[in-house]
Amino acid sequence: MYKYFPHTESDIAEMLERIGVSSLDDLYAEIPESIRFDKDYNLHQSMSEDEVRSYFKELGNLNHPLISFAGGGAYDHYSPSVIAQLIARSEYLTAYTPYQPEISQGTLQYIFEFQSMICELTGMECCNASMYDGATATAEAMLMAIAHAKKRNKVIISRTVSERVIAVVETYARFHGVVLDYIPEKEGVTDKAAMEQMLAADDVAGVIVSTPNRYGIIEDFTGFAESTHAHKTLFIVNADPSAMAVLKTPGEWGADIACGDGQSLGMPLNFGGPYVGYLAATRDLVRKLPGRIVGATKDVDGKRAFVLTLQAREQHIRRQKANSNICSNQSLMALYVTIYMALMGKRGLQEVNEKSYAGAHYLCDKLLATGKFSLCFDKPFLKEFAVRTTLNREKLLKHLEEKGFLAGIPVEGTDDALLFCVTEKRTREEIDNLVSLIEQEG
Amino acid sequence: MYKYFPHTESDIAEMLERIGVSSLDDLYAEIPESIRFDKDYNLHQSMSEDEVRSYFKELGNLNHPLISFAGGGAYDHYSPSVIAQLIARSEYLTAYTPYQPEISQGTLQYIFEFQSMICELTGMECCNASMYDGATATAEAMLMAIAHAKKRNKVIISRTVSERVIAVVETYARFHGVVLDYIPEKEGVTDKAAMEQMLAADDVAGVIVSTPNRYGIIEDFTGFAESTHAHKTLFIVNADPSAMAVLKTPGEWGADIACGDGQSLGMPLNFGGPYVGYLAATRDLVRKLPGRIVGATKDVDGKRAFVLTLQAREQHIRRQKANSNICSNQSLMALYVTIYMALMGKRGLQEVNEKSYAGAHYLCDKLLATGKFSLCFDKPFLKEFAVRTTLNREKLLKHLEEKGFLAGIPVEGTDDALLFCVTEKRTREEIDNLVSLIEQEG
Amino acid sequence: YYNKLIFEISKPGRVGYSLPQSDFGNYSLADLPQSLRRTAPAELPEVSELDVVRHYTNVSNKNFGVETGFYPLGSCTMKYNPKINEEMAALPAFTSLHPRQSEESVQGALRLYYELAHALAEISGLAEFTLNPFAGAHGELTGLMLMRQYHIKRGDLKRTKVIVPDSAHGTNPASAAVCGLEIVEVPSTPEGTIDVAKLEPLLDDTIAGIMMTNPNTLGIFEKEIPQIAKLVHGCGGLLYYDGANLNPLLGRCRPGDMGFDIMHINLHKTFSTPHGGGGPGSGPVGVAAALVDYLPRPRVVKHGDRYAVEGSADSLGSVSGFFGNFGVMMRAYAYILSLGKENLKHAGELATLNANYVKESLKDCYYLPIEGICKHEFVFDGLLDKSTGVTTLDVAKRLLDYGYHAPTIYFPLLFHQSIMIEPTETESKETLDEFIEAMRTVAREAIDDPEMVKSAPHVTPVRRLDETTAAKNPILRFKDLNY
Amino acid sequence: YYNKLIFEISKPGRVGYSLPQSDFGNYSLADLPQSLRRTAPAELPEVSELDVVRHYTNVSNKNFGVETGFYPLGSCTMKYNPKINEEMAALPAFTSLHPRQSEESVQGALRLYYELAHALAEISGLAEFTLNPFAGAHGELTGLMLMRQYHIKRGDLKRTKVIVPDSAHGTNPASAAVCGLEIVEVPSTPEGTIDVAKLEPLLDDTIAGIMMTNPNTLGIFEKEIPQIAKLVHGCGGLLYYDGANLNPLLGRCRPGDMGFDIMHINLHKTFSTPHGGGGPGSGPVGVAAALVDYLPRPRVVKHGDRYAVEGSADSLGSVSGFFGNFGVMMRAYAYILSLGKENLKHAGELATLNANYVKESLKDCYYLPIEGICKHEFVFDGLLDKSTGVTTLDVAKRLLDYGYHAPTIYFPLLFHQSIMIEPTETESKETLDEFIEAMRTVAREAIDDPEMVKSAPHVTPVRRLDETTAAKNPILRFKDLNY
Repeated sequence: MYKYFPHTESDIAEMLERIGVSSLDDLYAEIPESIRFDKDYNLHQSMSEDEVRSYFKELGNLNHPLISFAGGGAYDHYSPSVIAQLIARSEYLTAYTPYQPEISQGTLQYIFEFQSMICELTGMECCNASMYDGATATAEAMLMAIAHAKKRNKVIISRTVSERVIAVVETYARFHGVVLDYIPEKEGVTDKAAMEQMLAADDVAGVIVSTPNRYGIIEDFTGFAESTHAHKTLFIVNADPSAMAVLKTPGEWGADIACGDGQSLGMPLNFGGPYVGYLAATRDLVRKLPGRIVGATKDVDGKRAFVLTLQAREQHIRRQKANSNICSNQSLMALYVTIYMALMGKRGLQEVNEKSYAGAHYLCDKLLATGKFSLCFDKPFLKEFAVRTTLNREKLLKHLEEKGFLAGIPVEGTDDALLFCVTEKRTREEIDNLVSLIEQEG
Repeated sequence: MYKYFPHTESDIAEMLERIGVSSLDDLYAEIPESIRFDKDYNLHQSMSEDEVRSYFKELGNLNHPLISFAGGGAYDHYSPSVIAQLIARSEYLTAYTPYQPEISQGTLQYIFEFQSMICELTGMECCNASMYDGATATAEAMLMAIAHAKKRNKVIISRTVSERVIAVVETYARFHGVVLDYIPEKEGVTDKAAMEQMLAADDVAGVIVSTPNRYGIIEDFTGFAESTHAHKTLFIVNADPSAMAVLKTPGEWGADIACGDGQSLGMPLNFGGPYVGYLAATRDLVRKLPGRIVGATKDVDGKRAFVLTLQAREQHIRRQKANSNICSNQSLMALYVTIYMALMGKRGLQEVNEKSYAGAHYLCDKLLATGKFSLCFDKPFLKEFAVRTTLNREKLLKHLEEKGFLAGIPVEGTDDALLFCVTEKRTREEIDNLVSLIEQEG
Repeated sequence: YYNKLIFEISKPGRVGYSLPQSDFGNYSLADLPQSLRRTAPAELPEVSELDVVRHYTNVSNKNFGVETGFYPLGSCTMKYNPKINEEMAALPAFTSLHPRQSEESVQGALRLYYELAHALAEISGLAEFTLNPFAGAHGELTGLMLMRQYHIKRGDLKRTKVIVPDSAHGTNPASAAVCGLEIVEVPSTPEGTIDVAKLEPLLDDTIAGIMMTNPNTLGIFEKEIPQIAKLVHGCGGLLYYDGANLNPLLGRCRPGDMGFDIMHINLHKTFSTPHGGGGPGSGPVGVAAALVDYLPRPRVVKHGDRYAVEGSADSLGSVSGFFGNFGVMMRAYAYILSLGKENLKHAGELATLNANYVKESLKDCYYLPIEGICKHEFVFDGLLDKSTGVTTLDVAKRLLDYGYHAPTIYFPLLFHQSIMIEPTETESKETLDEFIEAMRTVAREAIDDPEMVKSAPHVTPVRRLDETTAAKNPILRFKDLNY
Repeated sequence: YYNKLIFEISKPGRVGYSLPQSDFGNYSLADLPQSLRRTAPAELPEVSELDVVRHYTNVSNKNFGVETGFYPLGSCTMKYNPKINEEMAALPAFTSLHPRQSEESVQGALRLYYELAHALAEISGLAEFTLNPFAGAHGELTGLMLMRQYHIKRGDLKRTKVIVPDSAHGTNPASAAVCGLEIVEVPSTPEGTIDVAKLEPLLDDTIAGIMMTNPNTLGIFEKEIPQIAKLVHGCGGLLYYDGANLNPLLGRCRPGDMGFDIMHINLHKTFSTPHGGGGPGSGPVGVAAALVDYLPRPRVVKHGDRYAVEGSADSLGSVSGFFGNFGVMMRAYAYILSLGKENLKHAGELATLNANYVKESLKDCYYLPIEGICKHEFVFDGLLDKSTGVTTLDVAKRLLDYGYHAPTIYFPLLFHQSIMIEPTETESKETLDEFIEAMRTVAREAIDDPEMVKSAPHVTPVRRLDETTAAKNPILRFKDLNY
């Protein structure tokens, strides 16, 4: 028998006997013959562990890991060694959703800590147990606004939100019957006047903006909360949680909902996933939050303990009346970022941003100094910035890739702009090497 | 403060106050000034985690992992993925020696299992908790023989034992005042007649042989036990534990002591260590075994439990009267091979040997077929065999290394012989590639 | 019993990280306008590395995982999560890839995605898969979007209803609602399967399709499926297969062959990736040939021997920021390669064997409402002896004392005291026998000492919780805890 | 409480491995002569992979590690074992190297060995190190061999005695004996340090040298060390430094500067590599310039920018099959690089701070036989109140109930009720305060309820064991267990 199946031949015989059938085939007797699959799958035969290793190594050799100067929703921040080793503990890794709280306090406690830390970073009052990613979290924020507004089915989103996020929000909007409109951008940021005009009809359930935005610009949302709230519209801010250690938070901007992707909290790039979305809100929206939420309580002996709470909101209770269908989320990744936030702590996350800021501005100045680049917009940025180049962008990217660099990502909708990102992991030597390779170009 | 030190400035101040001194320097006031070290170490300054990673990567890039056709005490067997992940559990990894059995049943139990499995493999009746490696285990077996004999201080060792093992045994013998003599080899195996002659004087405490021996030959020890025991001499067999799943065991050969290296039980090559030695014996020698031994017992509630036992033998009790100074051993590596033996089990370890045997004989025949190799000795072998080559050995090795192969190791004392090893990890494709590279050579 | 929060071991000045010295000169965050910066620092913990390691080690010990013990949680397929999968998923040649690198530089990752998608297609009897959805429910949503997109692209705009059996998982109706579909429930027969006679009248040109699991949530194979497929297709609807229960059919029966047009698979169930305390999962969605063009963006395709990222014009759009939970896919593919075609089949039949063995061994103590051969799971409706006052909840809690995770309880909703048991194929007969014995013991205890059972668990890290107060006055973050 | 042995979950026919199909034709082990093959298979367990994983997970839970809680085990330096060290030691670019590959192909590994050896030399104030010894005791043995080799090579053959203080670790005399040296004990003064007056008369031309720890096993710095060095060197002997207690001196005082000629270091103490339940450790040995040629083979040397493996003609020989516990060296080097010169110093002084803090906080409850500033550790001689009948063993066992590992007990042998406490620098003041509180509670319990303390532990996985029967009738393998 195979190593994952503990059944010996005598086990099978004894078990069949108790069941009262004479073969494993008998267990499938009720399946109509017309739909039985009686062939072998057209798949490879069983590989031993070493063969699996060889095969993955072969596939891995077809990839080219690059020194990353790219962001756009996936940031190459430092990942402390501790985290991967702790989340590999099988008590975390192989547990199910904590539906039996008496033997799931481990999961429940870290989710409570996750919620607490995300609230700290975003300045919000409550938060759920995690979402799939930043894009779907933003789509769920939109659905929250719709559910909250009851009679409105329009949401407006700034064009300066990442195109990856917009793409997902659009999909959800279309199938859910939400009218999605776009607030135009003006000099790289959300056009506030245009937004106010769109709000005037009093039919908008929510406004979605982001910071830093798709160009890396730190937007100034002064007055946004006042304008939206004046029209009973929810103000939703998609925010990079890492940057929130130093930037004005959604809470401080007066947001009703904050959402975004936790990948920037030290998670490996991992070709795009698993990452972790977060969704946080003001206290009065807590019953509109989708997904799991953990609350503190006591057991019958008076011991402090944690439990899934407000479950009346959820799909397994409300079924089609639930605001969301979310069930599995990204729990283990929530643990990942929780441990990251604990390790980096109050000071470390600030330092990450300080170093990223310094590196990004250093690179930016060096690029401008080559004479081959100009800033797309002269606006404040943190670790990401968009520049136009006089060089052939695609040729440049390909050339630098061959030298081992991922030199930013093309800004969608342009043929000469690149979005660069510098995290605290990039050394001066790496930046200088990149720039001198660029200087040698064309 | 640094991440490994939890002391805040206020902590330090409060602690100094309780101690009644005013500075950390005061804690060193008694050290004479003449021997104080008041400079900085001439070492690198603190590296962050990512810098440590980069540095190790840089060092790693200076190594060239090769497809191994080498043995000689370090075998490239299959390492199941499960093991590394289980032994990383901090309850095992970061525990001390199980001196507090009430909270160390984990360590104690696996050592009991290790002892049991090694006894099974070697056919011996008792075994200790592990030794450093196979070479020091053999040296300790020699010391056991000396301690057992009381009035004899001579041990004889076959020239067919691995030169690496002999080198260590020689060192221990010289400093312990043991007279070490060599049984000559004859056609690749221990010269039994010569041994019997050496035993005749009744002054030999122990005889040391090995199987498979330094040429990979499976020696036939028929009559050895009878000869040694007739002279009240202990019969010591250094045996590859992996091979003992299929070969006649030290127990079956009538050995008093079995010893060897557990590396062949699926441990990574790891540039030579950590590996794990084992030392097993007949029941009547148990009180002569060095190092830790675990026994079964019960707690006050009658629960089965395990405990370090027969401690009266050990250095911390007997001090200079102990037979050995061993204290730390290779406990975690004993766990490694215990899990390996559990996973591979009765059938798997046989299969490992069957596949290794087939691969080794396939390679051997192909090498002979090139016309450039001849067997050093026409004797039965398992996974390792020695051949003479008409090619320039050093040039051949270097050339194959450049192609990614470790094509055996030179047999010491020859200028044309190579010891090849094939484990179950080597595929037919790898062997065929190796042979065709050799065919292209000179 | 360790019961501190990470915030409670924090102290100003401690650090748990090290970052490189930077040497970029005089750039300083302080140059950012004050109006764009947060006013007070986030009150994250300040702890040393050992503090963190010990804390999350001790916290982990309050959890129960598959490697701790038997996890017979119905409908969750808590099978063994092989270690080699974890080893493969940690390979730096994959984990260090940025999702926006050029296709050229990620050929290995794209090939893995492509090959896994095609292996799933072979296993399901469908034409093609997207691996982008993040979880089962997300797969359902994506699948229903595909269903709607299909009708929309054909101009068939009236089809806004989806039929769901009354025994369905809660996510089914919820997903339908999020997708803008109206739910029509079809009742079950006393045998627990869809009542075909009651289905027929529901079928008209407003029906987008039907969502089903097969075997259903009672573990019963819906053997009328060929007829159901004919009826639904006949009215112009599509059939959606909820793959949560795919495990027992491996090698025996394929959803595509049954007539399903769309399905999702939970990689974290059938394909052995760990549940992680509630994710990350992965919910690939497969479709019949007619729906391939509607699959979400990005799609991974193969041209000659090169892999590329595309998205068709008819695509329903994006449902994920990048390629989904790629790390989970790596694990699932390692599993499929490990088992190979021959062992995949064994997984299904042994899961079925285990479930039937437990069922037959306990039906004299627990009430089995639906007799006959089940597939991967089955449902008891509470204790056979209804006189004790001991509920399904009590039984579940008492099992915790015996070192087991509880079965799924109070689902499906068809019965009042549902106990849903799914042992999976990775459990041995000895483990099942011990569990059977524990279940029998609890049944006896329910008679002999009902109060003890009703106050269980007794030896777990915490005992029964006050869930009412938790919901009435929610305390959802550290800051809101009052002492 | 899980209490099965792996053999007890074995069943014929189960497997926990997978091996590739081989395709080498007709080669068969059966071709080996029957006389060379074992007659019956080894009765190893037959278990599935999940069986193994669950078993060793459950078994691990009966253990206590540094990541479980505070481990104030005197003379063992149970500091935090950083995770980055584990990550580095697992790098395939090192773990896949065969120890007999060409020098050319292992330059990175040799460089690491060389650089670590030189960092240790800098930290110790000695000329050069071998990293080959596998553990502390093995380092001692190697060091004493060096001592003897030195005298032998000078033709000074009478020197067969080594002086050891009465407070020394048991390994010191045992190592000396294995090395063929006779032990001469030198007594301690009432202050716990070597009695120099009593040392002098022992020194003659039969003395090979002296073995010392400094600070000694009482945690006291031997401040007469310059004079001792002068005396021993004066008589032609060498000074051996047992590095078990090096931790508190980091950055403050170097053995070489004190006059020591030879020393070993326990990488698994001062340099943070994990103890692994009793190994693998690593016991590098350093020597002054005059002894460099005697270092064991193989030696790693540097020529220009290439690293080579050599062994001098005067070498004492080999003490290991290959290069020692290389994987442990990788961890230790990662630690040294992480701390850097600045933090190494902090480690020492904070370890000293922690020890003195605990000592001063408890000396009103426990009897402190030697007052004054200690270094990394200190020794109590039992409870202050001797009237209760509660012994050091009882105190130790009671501490287990409070979630602590016990201190080292009944060592050093100078006192009857030794309790030896070494907190290490990685523990926080809060942890120490809680431990102090627990120690004080036990002292109170010894008065209030001595029977309870004497029957402790009460809440551990097992309680006190019958060690007498275990030793009288040793059961050392599964086969010998009778039921």
